[in-house]
Amino acid sequence: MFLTRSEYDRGVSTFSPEGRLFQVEYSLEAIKLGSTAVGIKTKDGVILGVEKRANSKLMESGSINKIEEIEKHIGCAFSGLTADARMMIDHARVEATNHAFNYDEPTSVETLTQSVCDLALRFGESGEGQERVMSRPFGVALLIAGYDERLGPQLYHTEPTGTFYMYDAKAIGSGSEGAQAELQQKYYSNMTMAEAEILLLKVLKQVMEEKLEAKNVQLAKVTKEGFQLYTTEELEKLVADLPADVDQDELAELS
Amino acid sequence: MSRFNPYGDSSGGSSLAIAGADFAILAGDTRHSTGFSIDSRDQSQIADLGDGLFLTSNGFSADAKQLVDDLRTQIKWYHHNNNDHKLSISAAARTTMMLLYGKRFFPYYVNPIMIGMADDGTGAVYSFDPLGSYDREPSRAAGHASELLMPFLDNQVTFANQLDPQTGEPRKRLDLDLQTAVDLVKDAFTGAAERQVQVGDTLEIVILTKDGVDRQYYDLRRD
Amino acid sequence: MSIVSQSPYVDMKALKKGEVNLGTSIMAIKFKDGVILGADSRTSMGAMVANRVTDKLTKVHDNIWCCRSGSAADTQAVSEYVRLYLDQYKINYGREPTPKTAAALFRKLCYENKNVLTAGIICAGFDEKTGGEIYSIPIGGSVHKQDYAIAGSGSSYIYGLCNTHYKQEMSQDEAVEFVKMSLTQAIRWDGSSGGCIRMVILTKNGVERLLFTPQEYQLN
Amino acid sequence: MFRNSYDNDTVTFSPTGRIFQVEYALEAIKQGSAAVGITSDTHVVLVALKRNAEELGSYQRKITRIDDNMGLALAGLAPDARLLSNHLRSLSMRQQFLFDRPLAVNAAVASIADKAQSNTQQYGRRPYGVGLLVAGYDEKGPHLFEFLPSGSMLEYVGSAIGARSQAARTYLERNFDSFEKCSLEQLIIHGLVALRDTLPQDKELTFQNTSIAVVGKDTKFTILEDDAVVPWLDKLDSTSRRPQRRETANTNENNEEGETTDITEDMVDNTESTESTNSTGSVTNAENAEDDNANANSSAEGDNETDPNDRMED
Amino acid sequence: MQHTQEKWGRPRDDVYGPYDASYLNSEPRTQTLQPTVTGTSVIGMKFNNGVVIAADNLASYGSLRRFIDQERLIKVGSETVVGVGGDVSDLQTIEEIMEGLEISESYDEPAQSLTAPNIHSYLQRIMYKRRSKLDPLWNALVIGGFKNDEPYLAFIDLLGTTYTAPAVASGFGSYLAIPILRKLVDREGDQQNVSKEQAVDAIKEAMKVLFYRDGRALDKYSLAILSKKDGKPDVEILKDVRVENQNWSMAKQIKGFGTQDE
Amino acid sequence: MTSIGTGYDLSNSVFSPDGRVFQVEYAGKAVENGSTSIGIRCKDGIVLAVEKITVSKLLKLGANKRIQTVDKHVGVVYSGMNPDGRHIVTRSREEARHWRDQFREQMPIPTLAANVASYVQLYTVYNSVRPFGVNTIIGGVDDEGSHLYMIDPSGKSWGYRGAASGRGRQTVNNELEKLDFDKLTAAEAVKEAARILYVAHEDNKDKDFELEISWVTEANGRVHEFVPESLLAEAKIYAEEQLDADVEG
Repeated sequence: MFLTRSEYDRGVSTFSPEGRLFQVEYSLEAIKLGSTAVGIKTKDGVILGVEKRANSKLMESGSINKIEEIEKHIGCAFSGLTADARMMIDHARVEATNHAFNYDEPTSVETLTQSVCDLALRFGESGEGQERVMSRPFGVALLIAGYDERLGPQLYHTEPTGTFYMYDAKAIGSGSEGAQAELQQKYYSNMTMAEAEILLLKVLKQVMEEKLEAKNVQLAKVTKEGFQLYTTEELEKLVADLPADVDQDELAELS
Repeated sequence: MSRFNPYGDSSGGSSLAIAGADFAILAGDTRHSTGFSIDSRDQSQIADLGDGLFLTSNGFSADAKQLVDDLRTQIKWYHHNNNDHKLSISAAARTTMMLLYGKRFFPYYVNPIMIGMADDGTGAVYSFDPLGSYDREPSRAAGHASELLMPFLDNQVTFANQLDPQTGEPRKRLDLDLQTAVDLVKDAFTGAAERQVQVGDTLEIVILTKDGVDRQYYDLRRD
Repeated sequence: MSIVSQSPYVDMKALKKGEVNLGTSIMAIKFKDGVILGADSRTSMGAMVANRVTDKLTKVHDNIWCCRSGSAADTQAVSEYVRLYLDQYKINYGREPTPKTAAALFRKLCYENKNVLTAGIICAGFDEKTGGEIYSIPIGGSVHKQDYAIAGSGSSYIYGLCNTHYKQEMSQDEAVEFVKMSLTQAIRWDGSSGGCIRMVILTKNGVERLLFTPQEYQLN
Repeated sequence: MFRNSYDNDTVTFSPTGRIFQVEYALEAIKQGSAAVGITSDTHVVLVALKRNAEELGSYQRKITRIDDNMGLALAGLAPDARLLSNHLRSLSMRQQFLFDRPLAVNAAVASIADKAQSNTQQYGRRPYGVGLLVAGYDEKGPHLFEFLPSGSMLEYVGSAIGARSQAARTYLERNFDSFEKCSLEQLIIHGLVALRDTLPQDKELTFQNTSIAVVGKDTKFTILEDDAVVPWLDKLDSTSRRPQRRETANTNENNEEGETTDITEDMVDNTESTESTNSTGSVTNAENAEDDNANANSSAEGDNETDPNDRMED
Repeated sequence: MQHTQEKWGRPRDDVYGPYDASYLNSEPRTQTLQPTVTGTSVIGMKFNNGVVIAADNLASYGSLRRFIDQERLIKVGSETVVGVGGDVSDLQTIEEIMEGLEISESYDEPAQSLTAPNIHSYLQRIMYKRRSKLDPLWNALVIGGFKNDEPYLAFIDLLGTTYTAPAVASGFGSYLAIPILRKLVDREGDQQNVSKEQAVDAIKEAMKVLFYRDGRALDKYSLAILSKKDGKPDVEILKDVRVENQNWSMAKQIKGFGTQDE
Repeated sequence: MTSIGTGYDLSNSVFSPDGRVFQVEYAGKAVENGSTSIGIRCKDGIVLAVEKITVSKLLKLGANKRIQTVDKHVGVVYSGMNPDGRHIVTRSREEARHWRDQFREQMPIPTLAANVASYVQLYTVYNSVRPFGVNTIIGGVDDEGSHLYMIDPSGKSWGYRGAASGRGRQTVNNELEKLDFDKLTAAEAVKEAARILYVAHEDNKDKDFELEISWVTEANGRVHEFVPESLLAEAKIYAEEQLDADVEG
């Protein structure tokens, strides 16, 4: 028999005596099984990076996609149940294009993030007047990076609970604990994009089991010019130029 | 059995808008009439939508009211969903178009004109047809006296098809100064009230500049 | 024109034209002990008399009756529905419906279906509390509570007559005489009214029917 | 195996007539950070404590505007609150649209309370996991309602929900007599003091974690966050301090050490009733009444088991 | 058991196809497509301390004066009167809607006040909604009451068109009564100089002219006088008011149609 | 209760072997601890009253009304789970409104009570819902006179001269039985209701409470409304005097 926390964890909408919804909390665990994704915000833009884990040598690593464009100025990285992420990204794309259609302006990043989160608790028959969209919570977390006129570059983290936070730098997925500690230590607010690229790769490198290579990471940035995935060439160059062991002093020197 | 006609001829008189380099003007008379009956002499037709946006919609006045109220609701939702950010005039114009086109097969029988200050600080006038086709224009008139007002604006604001007597070249549109524009509006309505029975009583002018909103009132013919 | 057109469906418009109409004189009055409903007995199809001994006085509940004018089919259907609803009312709620209840139901049916119905109804009933009530529900579906009501094509000719001669608190004999006199004049001047005069008297003693053939009422 | 439990759904009464799932949902409120509301005879103030997940992350919003005359603070599941807020927003617009008047506060709360009730009576539904303090102003004056997932709605002069809110309630109960005649400024300070009482010892109110909202006579519902909160925290600081707290407070990035002291001393002395001055507890009166100590105790030590109030919560 | 008898013994669906009832529903269900029993004009004007509204008691059936005791002024809440012209069956529907409104307003404790602008707004939404369903309530409405202690007077027609003015009238009244009323109150603000007595006299005069010239009018009417006494609304509805002081003296001078002198 | 814990009490639509529907009985428990409410049908109308325990002194005085209006002529008070009570009031209002739409008249109160009772009963026969945790007292005056009904969680509805529900029902019933309903006027009934609630409150003396009283009488035009402030104040004084007299006696 499986170990369960209590008898309150089977129904998706059953409260435990402490007032918790275990099914939602378990979905947070699903994310911790996912590959690591990191986002860093600078004053010029946001960088997203993910580790690509190929489970088999026969898999084409180029087909693994864990960063997606939502619209011109918004992209996102995700960790957890990848298939769930598709549903959320589809929803986000629809919301983003709808906003552009309805208001003749790009959607703000926060508005878009909120609309993604509105999907989150639409499982079970949770309440009157709510259409049930699915039967269990999403098992995926997103890092949404975007740029808009109002607030400039922004980075958001969404959880299956339907809450979201704005971040300067955030790591999710299996290596998130170590990565976040590293970010906390190394992040500073006036970082340049180049510095952020190095920090991000370094953080990934630390938490990845495999050796960091251009083919097992994916990077993207969102700047005033919009969302852009790094090409293989760019990645190769970045990885090659990555100092073997960058410590804090060196990082500071680079700036 | 005659079919019920859902449209009526109750309407405000006329309205007119002029966009300047750093201002926008929207003007309308306060006469509300049905056919040849004057219903009210004091019915303002300029709606303050908030966010520095003003709208008139000549045509069937019950539809006009509904359009304004729908817009207000839309703007509130926009604020709720966008962290209370101000709705820009271009976004408001698109919203208006959506509302109008959304009733493509049972249209609001109105010709709306909206003014506001554009993001780049210039005055903006957007005009719409009943189905939602819209454009940003230097000036526009609508309502009972639009046929009287529009040629006047073409002549005085846009200098349409005029040649410069000196050079023989087409006359360039000059950026009007605010006072000239206000004077033009007053002259335009004085003329309209002279020839169009549905126009008269009081002229209401809303002037938008970067400093805010100014409302002015002038008497028109009341017969 | 045939009433069945080419289309597989019944042509409602053609049917409506051939409709049997109660070009009619009907009335109801309040008197001291209750109410009296009265009607002529002619049913027409255009100029032709389709039925010369019609009964236009219809029971919808024990002590609530109505007079029907307009389309025979429409008014029969409407009064049958009201009868059904009043039966249900009594069974479901364990109480006797009042004439007001009946009028409300007539009103609801006539109002909500006004563009397909041609029905002018007078609803009258006896009620211990009020001593009897009369409601007129003309085409369109408004309700008008009255001391006496007249309706149908023949009624136009007797507005003045009734207005002049109606008194409140008449005895039964006076009241019967009033109804008979009024309907006689309506039948006299309206080509769409004719035949016998029927009456129903509703009092605390129950229902009493009267019938006057032309020989019995005609005074010339 | 047969499990003898009455607490798995909302359609089963326990033998004592209780519905456990609903009671558990009430617990969800306590998982959220605290929010406090207070009314005077002209205004309502909401103050709330925002949480962030980590240092590099932002703080979660706690206060939502419904319309110009109404807003709410939440504790518990934020998505549920969002659903209810959007319902209230459309209700408010509908009232404006149909009747050309603002929505009455009690009607608004009754509407969401009825929604909540229906979630407690049908199988497959989950009670809302959120408590709300709804603040509004209408024709009948200012109102503060507490909404609970059970469908309960009660109007208060002062109330607090969320984690360790008992401490705030204790403060409110001590001082509620004076609220009615308070100026808006005093009302906000009272709110902040009550909110501060819910904090564990190592925490302090900062401009980042504190939200303030006001609504009332001639005052549209307004939310103050971040920089706009700073002056209020300054005032709070000069009005009353938590003695034990000086050192820790200083480590905070918040610059409470401003030009604080004079302004509000005046305010307190002149306008507040003596009673409330006592209990808002000025540190400068070192030999102050027992009231003060009791107050400080109930609040300051909340993060461990020593706080009796916390366990007494309904 | 199939309780619906219509379903019994029908041609088999598998042979003849399902019954097509579309011809029954080919047009939207509507109520008043043309009015039958109707009321004529409603008129109203403001004075310095309130509003006067009048409507006669006639419900016409074409040119027939079918019912001569039809009340057409409805008091709604404690300080508003709605006057209704047009179809009487729809008038009764509006009456019911207003009663329903009063009841639902009493649900809340304490109840919000229900003022003329609130009722005006609500009725306008109803009228516009019905016209948009191509199923109008065939009426013209005059709403009188107060807004923040100031007199309030508004008009709505069957299309949802609405306006406020110091003098309003529907139907024949807009031609015959408005000129009389505008002598006192032409534009907003003029009511400041008009007393209650002047207003009542003007309305009575207008009702007289309407009786002279409107073939669907009656010489018996209801008159609502709404005023504020010490800040409290006072609503007085006078019933069975008669048209008085009619002038027919010129009839004596008229002989023949022009050439005749005896 | 022999069958408690054997599983027959976990579902709404299940009889226990000894023929009981436990879920309905449990719902009754929610009522027993509810605030005490009273209904009195007297000579010329009905009076409803409720004892509102002040659970917190932060509650706004005079707000949080517990007696509600259903239609002009009908009021309702309930004991037990208040949100459930509001649900029943909403349903009652729908019934009354529907009746008006249908018959253009006020709903007769016996019919209203019967229909609401049927609705309550429906919530005892499906396992997808639970019974209502309230006792509802419906009172009003219609064309046939004054009426007072009480509906329990099972959907049972009987007419009463005096009805009591909630925590203090035993005491209240004892006191009600002493009244002569045929002679009692509504104004007197208001005072008696206050007195009885004061008596019932004696068992619960440590807590403060607020008194709420409403009526429908022939004299006030058959409108359900709260009694005038002055009468309420008078009733409270009367109640206190009587209580003191009892103590002394």
